[in-house]
Amino acid sequence: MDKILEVKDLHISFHTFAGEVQAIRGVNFDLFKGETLAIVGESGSGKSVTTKAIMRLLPEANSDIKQGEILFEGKDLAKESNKNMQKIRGKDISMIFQDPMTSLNPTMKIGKQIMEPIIKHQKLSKSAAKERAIDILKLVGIPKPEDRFNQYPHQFSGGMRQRVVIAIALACNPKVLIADEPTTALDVTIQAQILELMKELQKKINTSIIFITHDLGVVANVADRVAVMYGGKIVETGTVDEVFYNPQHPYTWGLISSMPSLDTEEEELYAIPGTPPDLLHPPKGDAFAPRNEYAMQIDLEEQPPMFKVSDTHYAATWLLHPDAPKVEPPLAVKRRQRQFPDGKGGN
Amino acid sequence: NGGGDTGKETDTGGDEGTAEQKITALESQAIPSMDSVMAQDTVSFTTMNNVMEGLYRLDPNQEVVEGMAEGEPEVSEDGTVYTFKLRDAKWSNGDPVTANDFVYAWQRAIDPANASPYGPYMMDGKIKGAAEITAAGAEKKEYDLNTLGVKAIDEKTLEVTLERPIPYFQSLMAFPTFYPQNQKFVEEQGDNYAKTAENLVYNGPFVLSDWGGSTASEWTYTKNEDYWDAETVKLETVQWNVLKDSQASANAFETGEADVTGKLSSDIVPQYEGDERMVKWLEPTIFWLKFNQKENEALKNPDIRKALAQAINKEDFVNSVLNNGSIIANYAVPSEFVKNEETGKDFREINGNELLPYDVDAAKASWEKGLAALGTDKVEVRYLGDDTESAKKVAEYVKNQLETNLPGLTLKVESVPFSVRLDRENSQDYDIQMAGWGPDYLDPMTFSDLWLTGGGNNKMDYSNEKYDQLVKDAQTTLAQKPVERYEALAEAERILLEEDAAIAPMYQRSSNVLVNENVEGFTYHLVGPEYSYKWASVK
Amino acid sequence: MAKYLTQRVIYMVITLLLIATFTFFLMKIIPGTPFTNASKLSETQLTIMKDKYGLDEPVPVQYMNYMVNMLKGDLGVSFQFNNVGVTEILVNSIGPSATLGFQAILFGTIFGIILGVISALRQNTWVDYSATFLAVLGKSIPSFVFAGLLQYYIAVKLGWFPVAFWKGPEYTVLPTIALAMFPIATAARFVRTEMVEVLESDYITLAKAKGASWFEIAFKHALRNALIPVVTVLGPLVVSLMTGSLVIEKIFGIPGLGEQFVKSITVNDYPVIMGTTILFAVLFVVVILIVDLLYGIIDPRIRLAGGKK
Amino acid sequence: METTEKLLEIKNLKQYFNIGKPNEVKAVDNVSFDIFKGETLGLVGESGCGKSTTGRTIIRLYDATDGEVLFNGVNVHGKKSRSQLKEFNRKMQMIFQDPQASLNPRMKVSDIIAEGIDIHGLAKTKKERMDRVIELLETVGLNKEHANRYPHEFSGGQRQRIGIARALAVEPEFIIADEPISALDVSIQAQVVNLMKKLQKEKGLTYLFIAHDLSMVKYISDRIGVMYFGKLVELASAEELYNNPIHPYTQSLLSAIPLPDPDYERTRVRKTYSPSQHNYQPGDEVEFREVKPGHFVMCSQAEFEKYKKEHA
Amino acid sequence: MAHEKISKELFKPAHIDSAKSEEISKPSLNYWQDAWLRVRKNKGAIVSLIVLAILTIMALVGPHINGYGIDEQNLKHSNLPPRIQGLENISWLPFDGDLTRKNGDVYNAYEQKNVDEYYWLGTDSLGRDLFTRVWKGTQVSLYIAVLAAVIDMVIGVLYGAISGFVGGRTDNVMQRITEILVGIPNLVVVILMIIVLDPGILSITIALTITGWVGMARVVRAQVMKLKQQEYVLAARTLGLSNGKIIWKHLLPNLAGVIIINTMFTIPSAIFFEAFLSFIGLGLQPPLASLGTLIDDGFKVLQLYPYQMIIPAIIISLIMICFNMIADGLRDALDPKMRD
Ligand SMILES: Nc1ncnc2c1ncn2[C@@H]1O[C@H](COP(=O)(O)OP(=O)(O)OP(=O)(O)O)[C@@H](O)[C@H]1O
Ligand SMILES: Nc1ncnc2c1ncn2[C@@H]1O[C@H](COP(=O)(O)OP(=O)(O)OP(=O)(O)O)[C@@H](O)[C@H]1O
Ligand SMILES: [Mg+2]
Ligand SMILES: [Mg+2]
Repeated sequence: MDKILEVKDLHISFHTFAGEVQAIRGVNFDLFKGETLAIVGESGSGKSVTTKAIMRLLPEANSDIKQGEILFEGKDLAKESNKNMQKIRGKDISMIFQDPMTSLNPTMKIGKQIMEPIIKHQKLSKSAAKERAIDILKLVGIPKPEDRFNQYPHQFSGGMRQRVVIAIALACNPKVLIADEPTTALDVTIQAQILELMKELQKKINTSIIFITHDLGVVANVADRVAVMYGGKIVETGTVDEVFYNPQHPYTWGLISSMPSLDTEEEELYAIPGTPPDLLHPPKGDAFAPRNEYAMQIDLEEQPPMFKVSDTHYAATWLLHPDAPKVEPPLAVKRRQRQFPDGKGGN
Repeated sequence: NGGGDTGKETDTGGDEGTAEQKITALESQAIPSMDSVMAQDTVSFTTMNNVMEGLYRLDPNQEVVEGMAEGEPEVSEDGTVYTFKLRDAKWSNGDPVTANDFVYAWQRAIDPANASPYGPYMMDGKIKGAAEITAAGAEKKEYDLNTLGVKAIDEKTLEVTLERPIPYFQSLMAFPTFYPQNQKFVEEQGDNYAKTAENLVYNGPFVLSDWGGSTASEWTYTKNEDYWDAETVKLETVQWNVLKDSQASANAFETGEADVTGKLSSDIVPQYEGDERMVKWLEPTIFWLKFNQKENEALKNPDIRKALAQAINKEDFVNSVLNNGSIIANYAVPSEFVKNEETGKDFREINGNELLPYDVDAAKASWEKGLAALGTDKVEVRYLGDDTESAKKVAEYVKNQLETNLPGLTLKVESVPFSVRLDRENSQDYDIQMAGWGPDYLDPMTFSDLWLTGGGNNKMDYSNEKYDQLVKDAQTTLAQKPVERYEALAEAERILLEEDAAIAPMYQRSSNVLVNENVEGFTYHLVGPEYSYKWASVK
Repeated sequence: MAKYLTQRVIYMVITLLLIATFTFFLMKIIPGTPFTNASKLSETQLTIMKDKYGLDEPVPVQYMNYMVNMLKGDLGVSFQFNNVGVTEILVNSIGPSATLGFQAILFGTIFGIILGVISALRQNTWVDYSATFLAVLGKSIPSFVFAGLLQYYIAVKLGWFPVAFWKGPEYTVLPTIALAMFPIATAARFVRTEMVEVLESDYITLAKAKGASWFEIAFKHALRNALIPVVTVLGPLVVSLMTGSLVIEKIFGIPGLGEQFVKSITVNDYPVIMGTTILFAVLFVVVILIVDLLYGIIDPRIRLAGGKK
Repeated sequence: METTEKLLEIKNLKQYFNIGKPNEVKAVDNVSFDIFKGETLGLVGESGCGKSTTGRTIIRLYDATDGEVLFNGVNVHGKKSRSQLKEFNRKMQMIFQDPQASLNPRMKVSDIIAEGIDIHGLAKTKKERMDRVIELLETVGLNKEHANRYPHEFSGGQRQRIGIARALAVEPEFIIADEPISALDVSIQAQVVNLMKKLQKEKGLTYLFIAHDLSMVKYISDRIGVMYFGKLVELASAEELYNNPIHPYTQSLLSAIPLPDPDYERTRVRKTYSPSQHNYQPGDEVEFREVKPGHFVMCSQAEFEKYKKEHA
Repeated sequence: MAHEKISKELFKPAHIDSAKSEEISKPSLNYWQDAWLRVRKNKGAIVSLIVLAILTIMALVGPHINGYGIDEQNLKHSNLPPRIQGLENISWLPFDGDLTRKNGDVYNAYEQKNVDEYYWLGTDSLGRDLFTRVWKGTQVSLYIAVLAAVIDMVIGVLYGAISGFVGGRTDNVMQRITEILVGIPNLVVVILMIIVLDPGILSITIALTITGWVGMARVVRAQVMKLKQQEYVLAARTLGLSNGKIIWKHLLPNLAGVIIINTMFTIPSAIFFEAFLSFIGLGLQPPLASLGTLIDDGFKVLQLYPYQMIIPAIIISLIMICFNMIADGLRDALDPKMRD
């Protein structure tokens, strides 16, 4: 598979009242053509910052890409000029945001909002752009798109608005689509529709998707591969089956086992204790260590490197070090554990 | 300083004949009314003075000269019946000016149905029958306008009967309330009369044009070719604009947007100190402190009043606080105002300028005496003044002076809007008031009759029989004896100030106007209308 | 919409009646006399004059008369101007005031908005600070000082514009600038605050993600949303500017409503005070209505809700 | 835990907003159900279906438009004296959705928790009050160092636990939890859920648990009610509801939930629901009927018959 | 990857105290401390605060520094320009007592009038020391402004809080009342108040406030309507807290931010309006001076004695700018939206 996007050793900081927030502290990942990469992790772990960095949408005033490369088709987006970024945004890479209620301009007609990137990037005439916009509205399943074209966002329901946002994102057949929690604000039934729609569209135009969520159910539904983030780093990546059925990182364990499945019967859920790290003063060692019941001395001293589990599966935990003692994952994880002899997904 | 001719001979190198006879002038407010019968303010009177004419008018030397009347009137033996001969003059619509036009206008002015503010004020007690008509109107009784002492003997002869002999009657006839009105035209226009320049007819040196009505901020005088004395009139047009702010007026003058400004406020005057373009004259307007003797125990005491009157340094006051050419006043009848018609001497020469002058020692002595009589060592009085900035400054000065020089005195300053001050004066709700008085006709009486017991303008419960008697004599028995009459009035003034200190005169105001060097014959007046452009021209 | 409008109009009328009533009685307790020559009038003459203007009636009767006449469209006759209807005075003086106010609002808001947008875009840079400083300065120098300085330096010293009067377009320049200082400052401050907020919203990020340039973002996406609260402040400001600034009118010799009004208050010209107040109030409620309708134009969400506040 | 003692009876509860105006909302429309002592009743349904309103009406934050709420046999909405009201306020408490918005940012944690203690005079001395606060903090897994801090210094999960401590301070019998975990991170949700379960066991609490995360609801609830547009459409025990959903809306809801299991997800088929599929005729009496013992469904007579047959 | 360097020792389990994981490392800050920290970061606000403090101190002590009384008149010394000992010989500083005539001549007013005294900021037309008067004026202006702000605060907050909290019909009526109040031209009401009441500081203040509180009431009302729906208020109600206590304990503290910010904006507009009243002649009773009356006096003689206006104008502008900057800083610091 071809890599379309490579993020290498990305470090990003914010300068705030309180000091420097080291939001991203060395993130590496690749995105292949046509695949869906899900990024999970708890709030504040740096998911949005990573993706906004790719789009170069971080606030210029106080953010700082300190180090690293974002290679898109060979170009390093981290160093691209603003003008060039304007040409890439919306055309090669586009984005869907979490809240459909706020991500459309309330004072602009839906049609105009969709036509904007079309006119801008595909240099179509107004009428051609309109045709295209209506086509896309049809594509994302908006009934009577001709009438809807001239309406304002408030005249749409939440689910429909999110479809419009998707329509905007897809307007120029982007090579990469970044979806930052696109369904978190929606009801389950509508979420299901949107997820189906996205999968369907992905098949049609063969884009690569980075899908951010903290709902593991959604990950299981959409992802080909998964990256788990914690404290500004990716702590585990692998195919969806590898991560769900053979997780290696204690944080992933905690994440998976703290969610009851429909047949969970235990009296008590597995709970990760404590609170997320303070990125103003990131710990010296593993950021997860203070909450990790399997933590070792070394976790407090040194950050773990990425250990390879299989060709597609890596995890950053000292537990994978040959010297580390063997530990039992929580029951809920053990119950779903499967073996992936050669790192290939599936069962 | 009597004349108004200030056009100094400056060499402009311009050719006499070619200068455009046009000037622009500033006025401080719009013209409230052009109906001579209803008007009550200076701007209206001034405008009328230039576009209309009564029996007589005032000339640059403040002398009464012929207007619609031709020659001197015939006066009856007892001085109460005047017969005027009218000249051949025309209204601007071609109608002749007739004696009936006067009768008509005067009757309108006194008619209670019109409620003219100036009509009764000018006529009651002077023109026969006027007061009776006013009284009947107030009581809602029937009245007959024909009982007013004015009659058209024929087309060109007007007979006026007075209540009593009035020595200054001729100058009174220059006042716009006594102007004629073209009956036919007025009745034709009905409610629209005097609404705009088009709803008026003129018989003066100019005709009014481009005047859109009471709120208009600009208007023009255009030379009236049908005026009987048109050849004296040099100016073709006088263009007027309203500009209230003094500094702005000076600015407009500097840029040549105005040739003549309105009267400058005293803040601006020092800027033009020594500048020849500033025309300065003494107005016959005196400002004084009125002491209300109705309720305040302290102010009922003449010693206290004397102390108050003498404790203010007027010299410093006019030089530094006002700083606009005003002079100190130690008198109750202005200087440079009237001359005795027989002797030609200024009224002021009788009493001079030393009645109740600034004298701290005398003031302190009177103060002690007064306080002793009152049996107290602390006196608090209220001071009522206008709420304009300059009035407030005056108040500050007066307060400072009095409190510094008269120990134990507290002056509580109350600055109120003009209309409130008038109202409080009417209801006598004040202790000390800073007020001014300007004359409406050229005679000391306009000042002397203010202080008669129960007089309409007394409003401070001042009463002195001797004073009353002297003024009454001047109005009646001495009416036709100018010298004795002046003496009586002067004696009254002395009593008023030296004996009673009923008021404390402060200063006589000076007027300052900027006039472009190339304007000649700029004419101001001391009573009634302020300016005449009949004799003005551009050099 | 029609129903909404009629409802609003009924509300407006009630408000106006209440304002008229309120002012009428307020006015009656103003001390002072309406007769400018009161000191020269004798008792008998005062009686005649009061009778003529209906001031001898009991106040409730005067009130009833006034209201009845007002509803008939008759605002009475001025005291200070002889035989001139209040309506006529208002009609004559509203023109210059309104023209001036309109120009000032137009110039002020446009300039203020530009200033606000620029400082929001360049937030916390020297551009922003200087714009803020300018705006605050505009609010802190009393307008009479500003007007006086303009007149002296621009008109007298430089001679670029006439000193005063109201005779043509060039006469309106200086007073417009003087009058516009306040709207400039107000608009700039508000637009900046709102823009900063709007620029942080999701749809702006989305617009950026679409590849929009900063110009498109500022003027096509952000400004309109930032204007909604600005309209609220500017609405009443429009009224106060249109109805004349007494200070500016005085200094530049403009025959407007402001001067007229203050004069009528100081000389107790009751009919003119009443008439002007009513005119102000009418303008006010109309502008509020317009502002509400404007909301609808700027913000389609409100349009559909039928003008709900 | 299986008692049948009714703690709460909700009878024909109605809560309408903006009555008589064009924007009238029937947020809760004729809802009846019971809550038994010691159980957890889950309430699910899509956004805006009236779950919160139901909870808030029960606890008297809104005055019911119509209907009754009997708490221990006494009508909550009846006229009450001050002391009765206070008594009621002690017995019924609420935990809110937004841990940020439910704590007054200007108050110290100790004062927030002690508010109920102060109102009801549960502590005689300052020390007793403080001891009680510390005890409560420890109950919810925090410690006494936290007492003097301000809400904004805490993470979401900690704040939610402070909210629970506040509710517990007055020793209530019944707690309404309005989406107590929706605003929390996945990894932290379990903390709160575990705590709630623990407290229920220790103190014999009864919960009304409102949520839209169905797997969590199933985990914590004994019985579950499903709401749709202000109406309760199905009510059954948790197991029963998940295994045998009867109302088509419930079926659609269940089929839409993604589970953290890629294999399951690959096979899940979603069902859709639209109210028109019932094809109700005018005159059909659509009521809440007991299809199986303890399993109620909103249906017409015809549907009732059908369901009964299918699920016999 | 080679890890041989890592000693085995390090792979021993570290005992993580789960209680410790709940620890908060940041020092405890309450709302105001936190706000203060934020304000402190705002240089503009801090500088303004210092300037304002200096101005306030000067307003209090300034009138007594050089021994002239505020109403001490000496007409012989009228209209003297500023002259300061020591600085008078520095030619580019305007403290040498020189004045320029309209025709451009420069002369020394002190020499001309034979005055030996030094008037630091010059004298006015009554020969009163401007240094003393300017600070007295500052004092009076600040006093008026603060008084106006306080009245505004009390009425506005009360009105808004009641209207917003009670809601429903009461709110509707109260809103209509404010609409009418706003509809009556400010000037009418103000002039009326000043005329009806005894002229003086208090009546000016009352006049200033009479319609000024409407803005505050609106803001407070909106905020209360929002706050009363907040879950912590609902929580307090479920605990049985009475309405009065809810307002006192929960609403007011949370309104503090908007109230303070609004007040900060009220103060400069009160100063401004007082200056305007002075211009139309409705200002203070003499001999009291405010910055407004001083500017107005000075404005009239601007062309002859520019210092008489420029000095108070600078001070009024400073006050305005300071208050505005502080208000902005506070808004940034107190606005909950800006918090993390
Ligand atoms: N503009 C900013 N200024 C300062 N800090 C920021 C900014 N944006 C993000 N951060 C910090 O960066 C860190 C990562 O934030 P990010 O938004 O990427 O989290 P996330 O994983 O997307 O979380 P969520 O699931 O809540 O969306 C957080 O600690 C956040 O406080
Ligand atoms: N105070 C109120 N005034 C008017 N309408 C209201 C009010 N509170 C709630 N509603 C309306 O009542 C309906 C039910 O709202 P409710 O908050 O109970 O829904 P919910 O099921 O809790 O939704 P969510 O999952 O979003 O919390 C909604 O349509 C809502 O708009
Ligand atoms: Mg995010
Ligand atoms: Mg809810």
